Amino acid sequence: MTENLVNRKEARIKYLDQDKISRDFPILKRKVKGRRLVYLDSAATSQKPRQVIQKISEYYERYNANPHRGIHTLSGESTEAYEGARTRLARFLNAPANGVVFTKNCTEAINLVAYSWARRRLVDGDEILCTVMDHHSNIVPWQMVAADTGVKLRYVPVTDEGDLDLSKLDELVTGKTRLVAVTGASNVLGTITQLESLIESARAVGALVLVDGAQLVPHVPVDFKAMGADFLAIAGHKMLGPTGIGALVARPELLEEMEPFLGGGGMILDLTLEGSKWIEPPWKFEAGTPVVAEAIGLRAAVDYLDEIGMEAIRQHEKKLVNYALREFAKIEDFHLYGELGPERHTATFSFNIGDSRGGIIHPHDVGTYFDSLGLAIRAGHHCAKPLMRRFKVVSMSRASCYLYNSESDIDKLVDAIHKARKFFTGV
Amino acid sequence: MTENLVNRKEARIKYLDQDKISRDFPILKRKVKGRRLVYLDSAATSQKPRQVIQKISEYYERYNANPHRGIHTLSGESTEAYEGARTRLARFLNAPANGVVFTKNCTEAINLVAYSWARRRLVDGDEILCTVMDHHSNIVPWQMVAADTGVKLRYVPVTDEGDLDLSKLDELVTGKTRLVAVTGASNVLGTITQLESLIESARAVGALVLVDGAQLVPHVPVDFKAMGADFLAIAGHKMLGPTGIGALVARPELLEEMEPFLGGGGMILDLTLEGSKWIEPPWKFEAGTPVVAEAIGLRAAVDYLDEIGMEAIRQHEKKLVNYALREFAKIEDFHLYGELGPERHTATFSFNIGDSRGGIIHPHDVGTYFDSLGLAIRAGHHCAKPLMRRFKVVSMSRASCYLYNSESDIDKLVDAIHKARKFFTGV
Amino acid sequence: MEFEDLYQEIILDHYRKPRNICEGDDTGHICVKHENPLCGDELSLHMKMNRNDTIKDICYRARGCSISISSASIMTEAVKGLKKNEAMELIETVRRMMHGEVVGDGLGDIEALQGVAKFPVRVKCALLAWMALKDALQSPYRQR
Amino acid sequence: MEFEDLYQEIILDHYRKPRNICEGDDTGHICVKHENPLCGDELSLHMKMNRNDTIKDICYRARGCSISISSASIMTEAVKGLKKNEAMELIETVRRMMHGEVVGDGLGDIEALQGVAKFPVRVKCALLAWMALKDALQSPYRQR
Ligand SMILES: Cc1ncc(COP(=O)(O)O)c(C=O)c1O
Ligand SMILES: Cc1ncc(COP(=O)(O)O)c(C=O)c1O
Repeated sequence: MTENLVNRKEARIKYLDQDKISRDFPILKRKVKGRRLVYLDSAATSQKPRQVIQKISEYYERYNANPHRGIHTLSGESTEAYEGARTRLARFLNAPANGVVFTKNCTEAINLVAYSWARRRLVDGDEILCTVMDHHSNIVPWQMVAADTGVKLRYVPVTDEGDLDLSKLDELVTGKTRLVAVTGASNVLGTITQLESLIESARAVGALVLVDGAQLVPHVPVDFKAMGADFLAIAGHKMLGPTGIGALVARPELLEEMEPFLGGGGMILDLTLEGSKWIEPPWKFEAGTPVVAEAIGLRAAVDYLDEIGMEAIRQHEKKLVNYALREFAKIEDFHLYGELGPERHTATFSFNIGDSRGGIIHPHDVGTYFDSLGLAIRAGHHCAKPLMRRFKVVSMSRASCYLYNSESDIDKLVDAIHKARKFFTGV
Repeated sequence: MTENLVNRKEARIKYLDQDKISRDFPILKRKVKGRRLVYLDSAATSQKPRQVIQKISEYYERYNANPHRGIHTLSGESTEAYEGARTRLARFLNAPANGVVFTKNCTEAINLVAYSWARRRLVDGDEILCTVMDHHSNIVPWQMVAADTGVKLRYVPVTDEGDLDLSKLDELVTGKTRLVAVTGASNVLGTITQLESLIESARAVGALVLVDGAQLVPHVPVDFKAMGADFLAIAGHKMLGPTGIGALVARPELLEEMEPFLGGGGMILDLTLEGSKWIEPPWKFEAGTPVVAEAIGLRAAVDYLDEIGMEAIRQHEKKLVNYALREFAKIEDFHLYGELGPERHTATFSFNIGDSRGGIIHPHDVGTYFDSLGLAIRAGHHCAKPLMRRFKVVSMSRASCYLYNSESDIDKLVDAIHKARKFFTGV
Repeated sequence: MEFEDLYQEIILDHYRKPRNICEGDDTGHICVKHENPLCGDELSLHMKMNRNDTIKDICYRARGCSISISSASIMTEAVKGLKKNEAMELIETVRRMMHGEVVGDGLGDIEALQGVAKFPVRVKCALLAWMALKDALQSPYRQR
Repeated sequence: MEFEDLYQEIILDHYRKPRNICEGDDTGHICVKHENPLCGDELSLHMKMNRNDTIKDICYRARGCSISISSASIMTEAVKGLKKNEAMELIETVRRMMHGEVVGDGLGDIEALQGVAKFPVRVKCALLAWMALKDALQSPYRQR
């Protein structure tokens, strides 16, 4: 109750200017099936403010050029903008700029570690610890490493409440553990994981830690140095940036020791017919023409997020979580997965709607029906099959919010849930 | 002479509408150092017509969404646009759509083959044949494979004229050869390579062929099926498309047999804690959120190229080559590398300017000086160090043209060459 | 993509009151199980054939969306009593209908599946039961 | 980035008529070679020290751009006769100048290098000779 009072107070000071924000996102004016779009699929990819879209056009219209070592004006400008984006992202995350490698998405960032570090360092008998809550992108790369090297994968289980079950962490993190690969926030449950405990355990046995930040960094203020992880993978397109951009953030010493991943132009110090010497990181890991417009777009996204303030965004999402949990609780025969409350929850909600015969309305039906009302949600396994099995379902419906969503969007969601049940079950 | 007459005639029929084209590229209105930009760095990356820039903005403003299996309207539209881009590119290259894998650049496409095919199939004793003319992006991946597997690399030498020296091809392509990795056109010399002979030799010994099409596909009509290669790697950003896009084009049967490269969401048929099953290619190779806006931009680029016609573009470039070679021949103490004439030459020219003391004016000086005149050229080793060594230089100046360049740009180039010499040598 | 084309009243009716759900255990001689791991649809089909190659009995158990369930319900109703070759023809007609190649006229409830063709992601759901039937008909145990 | 700031008359003069190019073969006691594989600049520096730690003779051979060559020419002229610690200080001043941290006033021809600071890609060229000198001064053979 006190907490609620405090929240209310902060509301007046910190809460977002929703009108201004929705004006910034051109797509939110879009009509779908004759209704104003209600976009509840930001966990898949976020929408982009015009500030981001404009910077991309501006790049192509004014100074597009390959940044690598060009000495003409355009190339100088594009190099500056590209490297400026790196520095800016590093500042946003309080990470060293030479620890930021741009990739095409979060998945590539994780695979980079799997190929350049894990495959080169780990041997039969070593262990990697994943979690049952993780996205396929933070499981498959390790399964592939395991298949190639004999490394064993173990998984942190998930509790009924949708939390990582750390009760047996001592048995899971042992002298054999070389890497803990864990998501910072679940793309399904919205759960914000117990990174502190996990990183501490890993440290105690000398294991490295990779945090999948795809769902964390867009929603929660993150300080890479304070966090103490070795690697942080992020998805630029989920934090208002364009498609085609992600990043691996790493301790520079680690990058220094790692072999390159993709080989090619731009990462060569010297090359003879016999072999090559690499330039220093992060460029060692950016072979080929870089994702220039994408990095510039991401920089504009970071500027936008920072102007609003990650704390304010977090506050806003807590408010949405509070409101949604309260409203969901009123719905009968409704299964929400993950119930840790606003402090441990991003504004991402996965659920199933009972069909009043003991079954559920298939999420694909829910998704299509919601679409007819203008609501964009996602339905399926959300690239988290182990988590689906954990909750004994094949799929879930997911509504995921971001800074441009408001309580009235939650109202529309709740209304749609009722309507969907009526439509499909007839009652 | 007859050739020239014919060219003249064709000029009236086929040559490009240069005025319209330059109006289509907003950046060409840009002033650099007070002068209208003359962009001669298209081999590094091409400029983009407004048709491409607009399609990208439109995507973000109207239907941005993660395409993977979404069932809401936006996701449906973005899936359609993304897959439509694949089909369109396939049609442009006369390749099967399920043989087109989108990547972030050409380098990633080549590395995909190095990781998913070469590393899994080749063993100590096998050989890969590269060429001395190739870009680092088509050498380093194979050097890395060689270092890991014991495979031996061999290189086709280059003649003084800048051609691949196929005189000893019998000795280079043997029963041990498993892959021939060769560029379709040199990013330095402009040489269009003898793909037909190379592919024939490779076929004869059962070796696969990877063509690096980064400099071929933007300039020469390419028919993947007729060409007979197994893999074709391309760089979308060098053919009017945005940054952050390339593609691997492959025979689908080959993709079918290959292990995936990047592991993660979007390429999973089923996943348990023990392992995974992959979906079919090309999606098996596109883990994570795809490069959606980039593919859509590339599609607009392909539409643009096709509307003008690749034959007409080729014709235009031949005209530029003819003109440039004639003008270059008049310059004293001027070293042009690669002299095969318009039929075997894209409009890319690498050269050094003598300093009248037996040395050369360093390309970095040339580049900076040209920039002061508004000319954007590239200077350095052009990610082709073996080729630099072959010509006993450390670096070259390179002017590379595309459909938006005209004979008057060549005039400006020639003028700048004279001025640069005067400026640096004082004579 | 018109929502109403997809969820026609007939579809919803079959979904809410599915016909020919298997009861008991050993429900047929031919048994085929199909699944679509992408969306979690799962269907097992049980079928008995007459000596003269007609479908005597057919029932199914399914987990899935309204489209896959109603399609199974509609399918089982439509094919009971058909000869093998008639059923195979019908399967092909439905398949082509789903891909927008033909219009299914005079097919009774099957016509209601027509709207699915406009929703490419849902075509697999609609075809699940029909592909299972195809498998069952081609099964070597068919004559038992 | 102003072109004229980079290519000042003094720079061009040193480039066109470089001073202190080594002649003959064994040209010094201390010999250091530096290169920048990215742009192909290459410089070997030959130096003799007096017993009292002053630079007695210095010359170089170089392949490179106008900036690296003129910088080498300017450097050798400037440091001949300097004590080791004076030379080290000067190197540091030039390094900071190149990074825009100080303005080099009263440094004679060295001032002309100032403009390079605005061309980040060329800073390495300008510093090549100075970094080679630093190495040479710190070389263990210095007292011979
Ligand atoms: C011949 C050649 N191959 C490969 C590449 C690499 O392409 P990308 O920069 O798209 O990776 C380039 C361009 O830089 C090239 O010119
Ligand atoms: C938790 C999590 N990890 C990883 C990913 C993969 O990110 P990307 O699609 O950028 O590769 C996603 C998003 O799809 C995600 O939600």
